Amino acid sequence: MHALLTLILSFAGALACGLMPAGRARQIRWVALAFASLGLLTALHCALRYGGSGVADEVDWPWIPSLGARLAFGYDGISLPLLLVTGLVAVCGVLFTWELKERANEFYAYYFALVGGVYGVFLSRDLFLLFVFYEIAVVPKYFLIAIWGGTRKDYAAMKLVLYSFAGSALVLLGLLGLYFGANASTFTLQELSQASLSAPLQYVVFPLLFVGFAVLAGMWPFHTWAPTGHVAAPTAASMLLAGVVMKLGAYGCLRVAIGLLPLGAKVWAPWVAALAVVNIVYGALVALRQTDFKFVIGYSSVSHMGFVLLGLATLTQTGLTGAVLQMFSHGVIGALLFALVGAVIYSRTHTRQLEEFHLLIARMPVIAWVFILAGLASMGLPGFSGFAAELHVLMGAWQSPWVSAGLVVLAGAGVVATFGYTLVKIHEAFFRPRVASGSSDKEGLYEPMTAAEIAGCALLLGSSLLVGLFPSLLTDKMQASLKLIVDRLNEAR
Amino acid sequence: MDGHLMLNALLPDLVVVAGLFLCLGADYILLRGRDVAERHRLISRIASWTLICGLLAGLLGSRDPQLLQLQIGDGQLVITPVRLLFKLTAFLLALVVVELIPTRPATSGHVSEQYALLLLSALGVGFLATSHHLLVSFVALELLSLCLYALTALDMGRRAGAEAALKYFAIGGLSSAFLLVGISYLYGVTGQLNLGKVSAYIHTLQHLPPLLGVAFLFLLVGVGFKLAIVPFHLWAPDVYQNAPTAVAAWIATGSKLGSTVLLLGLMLPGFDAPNAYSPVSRLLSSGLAVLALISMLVGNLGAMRQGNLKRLLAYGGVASAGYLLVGMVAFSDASRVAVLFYVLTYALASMGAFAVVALVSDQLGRDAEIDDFRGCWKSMPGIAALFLIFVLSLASIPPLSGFIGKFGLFFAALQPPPVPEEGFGGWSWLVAVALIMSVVGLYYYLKVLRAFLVTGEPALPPVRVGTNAWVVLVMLAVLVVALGLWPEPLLEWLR
Amino acid sequence: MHATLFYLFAALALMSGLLVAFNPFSRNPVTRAMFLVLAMIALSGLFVLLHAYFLAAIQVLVYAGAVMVLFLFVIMLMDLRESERRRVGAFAAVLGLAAVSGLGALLFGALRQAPAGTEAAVGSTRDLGRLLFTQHLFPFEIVSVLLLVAMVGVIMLSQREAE
Amino acid sequence: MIDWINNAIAGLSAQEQFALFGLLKILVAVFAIVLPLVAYSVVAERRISAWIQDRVGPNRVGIPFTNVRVWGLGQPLADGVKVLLKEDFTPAHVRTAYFWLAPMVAMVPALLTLAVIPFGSVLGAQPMVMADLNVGILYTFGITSLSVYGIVLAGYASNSKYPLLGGIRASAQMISYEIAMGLSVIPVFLLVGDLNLGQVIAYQAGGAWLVFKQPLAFAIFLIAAFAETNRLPFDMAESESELVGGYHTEYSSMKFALFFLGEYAAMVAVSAMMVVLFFGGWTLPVAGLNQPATSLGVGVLQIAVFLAKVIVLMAVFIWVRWMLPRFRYDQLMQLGWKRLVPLALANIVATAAVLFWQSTKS
Repeated sequence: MHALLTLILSFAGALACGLMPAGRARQIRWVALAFASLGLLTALHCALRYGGSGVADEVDWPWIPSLGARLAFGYDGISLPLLLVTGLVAVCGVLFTWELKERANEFYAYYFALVGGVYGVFLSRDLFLLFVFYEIAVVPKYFLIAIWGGTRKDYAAMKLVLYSFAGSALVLLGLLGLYFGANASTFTLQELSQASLSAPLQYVVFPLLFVGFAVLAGMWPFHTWAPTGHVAAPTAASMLLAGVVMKLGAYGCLRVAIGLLPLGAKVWAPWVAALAVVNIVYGALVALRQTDFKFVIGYSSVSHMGFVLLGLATLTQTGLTGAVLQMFSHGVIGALLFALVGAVIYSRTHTRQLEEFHLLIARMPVIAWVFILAGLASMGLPGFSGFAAELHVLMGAWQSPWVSAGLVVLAGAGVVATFGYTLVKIHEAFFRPRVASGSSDKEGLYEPMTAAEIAGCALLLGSSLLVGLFPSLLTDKMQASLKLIVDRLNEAR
Repeated sequence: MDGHLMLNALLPDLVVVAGLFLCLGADYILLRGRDVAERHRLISRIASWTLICGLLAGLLGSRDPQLLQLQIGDGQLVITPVRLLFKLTAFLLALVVVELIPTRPATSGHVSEQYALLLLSALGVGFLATSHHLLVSFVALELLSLCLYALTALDMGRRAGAEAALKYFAIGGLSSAFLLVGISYLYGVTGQLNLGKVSAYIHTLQHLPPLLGVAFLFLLVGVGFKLAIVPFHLWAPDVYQNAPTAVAAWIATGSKLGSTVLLLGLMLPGFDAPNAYSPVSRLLSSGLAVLALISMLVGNLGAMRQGNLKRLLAYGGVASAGYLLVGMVAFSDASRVAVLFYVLTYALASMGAFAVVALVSDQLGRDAEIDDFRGCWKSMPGIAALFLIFVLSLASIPPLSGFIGKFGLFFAALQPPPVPEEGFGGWSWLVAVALIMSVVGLYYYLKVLRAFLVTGEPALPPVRVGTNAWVVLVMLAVLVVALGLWPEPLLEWLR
Repeated sequence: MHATLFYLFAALALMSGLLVAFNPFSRNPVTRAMFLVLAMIALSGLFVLLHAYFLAAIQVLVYAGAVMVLFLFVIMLMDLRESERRRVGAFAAVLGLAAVSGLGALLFGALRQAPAGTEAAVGSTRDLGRLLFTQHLFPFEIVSVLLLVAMVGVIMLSQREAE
Repeated sequence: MIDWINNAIAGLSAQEQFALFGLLKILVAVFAIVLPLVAYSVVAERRISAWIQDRVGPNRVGIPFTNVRVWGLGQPLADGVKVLLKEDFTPAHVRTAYFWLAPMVAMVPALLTLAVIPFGSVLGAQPMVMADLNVGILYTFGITSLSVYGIVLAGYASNSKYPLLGGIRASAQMISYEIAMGLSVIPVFLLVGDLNLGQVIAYQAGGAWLVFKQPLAFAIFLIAAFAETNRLPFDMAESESELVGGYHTEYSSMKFALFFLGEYAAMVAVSAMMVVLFFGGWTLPVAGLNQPATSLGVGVLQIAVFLAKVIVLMAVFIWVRWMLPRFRYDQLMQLGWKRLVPLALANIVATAAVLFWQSTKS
């Protein structure tokens, strides 16, 4: 199956769901599930077929010659894990919003528009096209949050969109700089990567592109949209946000900023590393102080994205491998955590305030254990994907000449902090009697997980385990593609 | 002057003239004393068929290569593919406006006059688009403006409408005077009325006479008023708000198309410069850059504070004029194409947005605040979806045509100048400001969309939208989307 | 003689023009209109000095004789009282003065450096007509359409509640 | 004596000659011809009206300080003395500046119009026209169009209701009929091919008078002329029975006289124009009077012919005034806009078509 199918399926899904009558929520969700699963299957098929090097399923049609834009699609080892995680999260997002009734047709229209945009970014081999998809992914988020969201949804939605858009404005400026600097009249990655870019240009353009993309990756100090956005978003949207949209930024940083501007990357890498470590530590510490369960997960996302950024800043093969792996890993785990907190637990307790939870371990044992597993995965317990990823990142950072040892130590401290807040919050949520009074929450057992929830959890947790146990499944595929980038980095003077 | 050829070339316009007499005649003779709604029905039918016939005549003419490369009377009537396209687009937009004119007027018993003035102003835009001659351009601009003044005051029952019309008229008259003085100075310096010859003459000058600078200053002021460029924009919000919405739509689109062509013509000495840094183009581009900067700032920041949808769109229009100038400052072929493309796509999307506002708020009987549109997703899902497309295009979100248009502008502005030592990015600071302002733009456009698509219970009962209106709305939406997905044919045509 | 007349008419035109806009002695709309008439007549004198007799006559006939009479007609019909002395904010005043004086200085400088005009050809009515109907036929026809706009517009705006 | 004058004239430069004769023509035309004409047309009016109404009219005033009555021809003098000696009363509520300005503005345009009227062929070497403009007719129209200011300003300055109504009526009426008047003469110039009034006369001298070639144009012009001079049946601005005295209600003494004289001067001017445009000017198709004069005597005779024609037309004006009732205001507007203007336009088109047809035939 051709990789473009993911894209086409998503937009077709958006159209199909959008045109269905609003009242038929049942039919709509099955249609949505069908489209999402087909997308996942396509992505899986691509993954199985991928030979391990080069660009697969490449197509290249002329589009707007006067702007140098082409319809160039294709995927390599870097996009592959991200395609997979997008497919996974898209399916699970549908599963975890199984009960959605209100304006279901519109919901899935926006949802699939977002998913399609994400697929598009990962598949684009042309920067203009990439940017187009990048922006396509911006707007649906607004509506997803503003219509179906929760806490301070207007504020959060607007903030998120404006941050994203401001980031993409920077990206656009950077792209134009790249285009005119390369003087090759093209936006295709292929040709731009062969163009010679002067060092001063790279020094200027790199921060534009990197910061522009990193806004979406939740880089400190531009991360503030992330917690509020994640918290306000409806479950499926926050899963997508945490699972894949943040990866869009990181992917852009890697693919465009680092991949095309090696000299710029080398100059700015120490700064990026510093910010990344701030992300890790700051995110973890703030998560520790949160009382709203969803905010905890939100800040943990910020912290985890710090590892991605740190991996990127290493500019070494190991570190970049770790970064991509972490993108996958956090995509899966972050989505699972948001799903559990936002949908599974919230739909039963109707609160997300930790002090109102009352001995949940006894009252929803299965869910609690699933969450504990997910939490362990999140803090990087060996056997889960997070472990492999963070290990790679830290190893890469240690080897990297651009990341100082002190920062690596700090990042290590951040790992400890992650352990800390995860355990503390698990305790607060599940093993602690109610602290705040006044909650009218009933005593006794909650309903068990529904089939859809079980399927979703199984999918996400399973894939995390699978990659955790056999990281080479993914790492092997990405080595060749990453090596290209690393080689360019090493060659660039 | 070859009369026969000229008649052939003017066939679309003659069709429209005939049609407008038909409108007036039918109303005055056949329909005397009939019910207003019935008159509206028939006259609007005549008007739209007139425009369709005009469009067809234009399309037929475009098959004749002789008519597609025509220059009559020292640039008085120049037909090129691009100019023809603009003229026909104007007719098309007028066709949309015909469908938007409310058929149950609250106050005015005048029916055919509205359609006649609309047709006449469409003629004005058409002449403006096909003129390369200062005199004809001025007369055509007046033709257009006078119609707009009168149309603005259509709703005589409303004080605010009359006030806006008066304001528009006064400021517009002043701007015409500026334009005319500018034209006469330009003529005084160069002795030419043909814009191409004016430009050629300017390039033969060893040093620029100061009078030329004054002339361009006046011309910029004059056209600036028409395009609502800051600081000449003050009429726009009031007029957009208080004119009947259909008229506001026409002011925002048709007038803009024509004025842009005129501005491009006036800026020809910049475009014709042997290299982009001849003294005259330096003069012009720095002037344009300043205007672009303040237009973007005032337009976008002003729009943020508006509660009235039409005012917001007016400020958005001011901002878009700013973007337009950003694209123009580079004075390259790319920027010409970009400006033309942008203004076309802006006109389409803007017309769409206004059309929706017109159809929905028509029944409101007062100024529509943004909040009045809340819950449209529920009462009128189709309309709301179309509105989403139009507004996102205005906010330049890909893959809609507005994005390609704006990207083209920035692309043109950043193109490195031919003189290498000027360094990277001719106007990167301007583009940077424009990008920041685009973020602001998204903010207020989202605010509008929020009312339409996000919030609660409908404030308005569903509006019955006629088949014709649906057809034109969907046509606009398809154009907006298609030009975003596949802009190349149009770009090629504009080149 | 020629130059004297020119300066005479020019000064008259300018003075009357100024008095239309800022008359320190009277805020009476009729006075303003009358000074505008005077300005028109002075302009017509300038046209005569340029040998543009046709324009001169038309200037008087159309502007002084018709347009301004309509102005007066409207002023009298609507019984416009003397307009209130407008309050002009300091900011606006400074800005306006700066703009006007800047523009004035610019114009003055530019015009001083402009080359002297050549003696114009005698503008006979015959030549003018010929030009209008050959070389400028197209704008002329557009103007005829423009007049149609005026007619339709006036009908629409003046006749309220036609039914 | 004549030789001496000729020599003195020959000693002057062309410019000086122009100035001298220009001044002379103005003085003679205005003070020796127009003003007496105006003065006696007043008498004529009174006498004719009396005759029409079967009265006697003013017939007593003769040569002052004598008992000689010359059919009342001393009347204008007595009237003049009367208005000069009357108290010049300026009501308290008027706008003084305009109150003074209006009578002058009323009088002057009528006199100015005469500048381009060729009232004779030549006397000696001097053409009998003060300013031989090539846009003569436009000049007259331009000046005529200014005459409305006198009435409008009078109405405004009086600051009371009847004058105001008169002023408003006058402005609308005069503008409306100016259009009909202007349109009506276009066929004349289509035929003549020139705007110069001398050429118009020359054209008529070569063929029939234009009143026969363009009767419709003449009819429209005549009707419009009544309206332009505010004469019955179109004296809306004055209409004693409705508006007391219209625009001059508040005026007295010499200022009133100026309006009065202005009206008659306008009549003279418009009659003169009609004579030039439609009645061959100073020509008569008999006794060689069609050609420019070769001797002083013929020259003077031609001037007399011109004056005679003017006087006849003046008589028509006076006659009509006492024969027809006043139009209602809306009828006036109807007639102007819906009858005369379309007729005049049709006349233009028809004339142009005929001329075109003739040009293609030859």
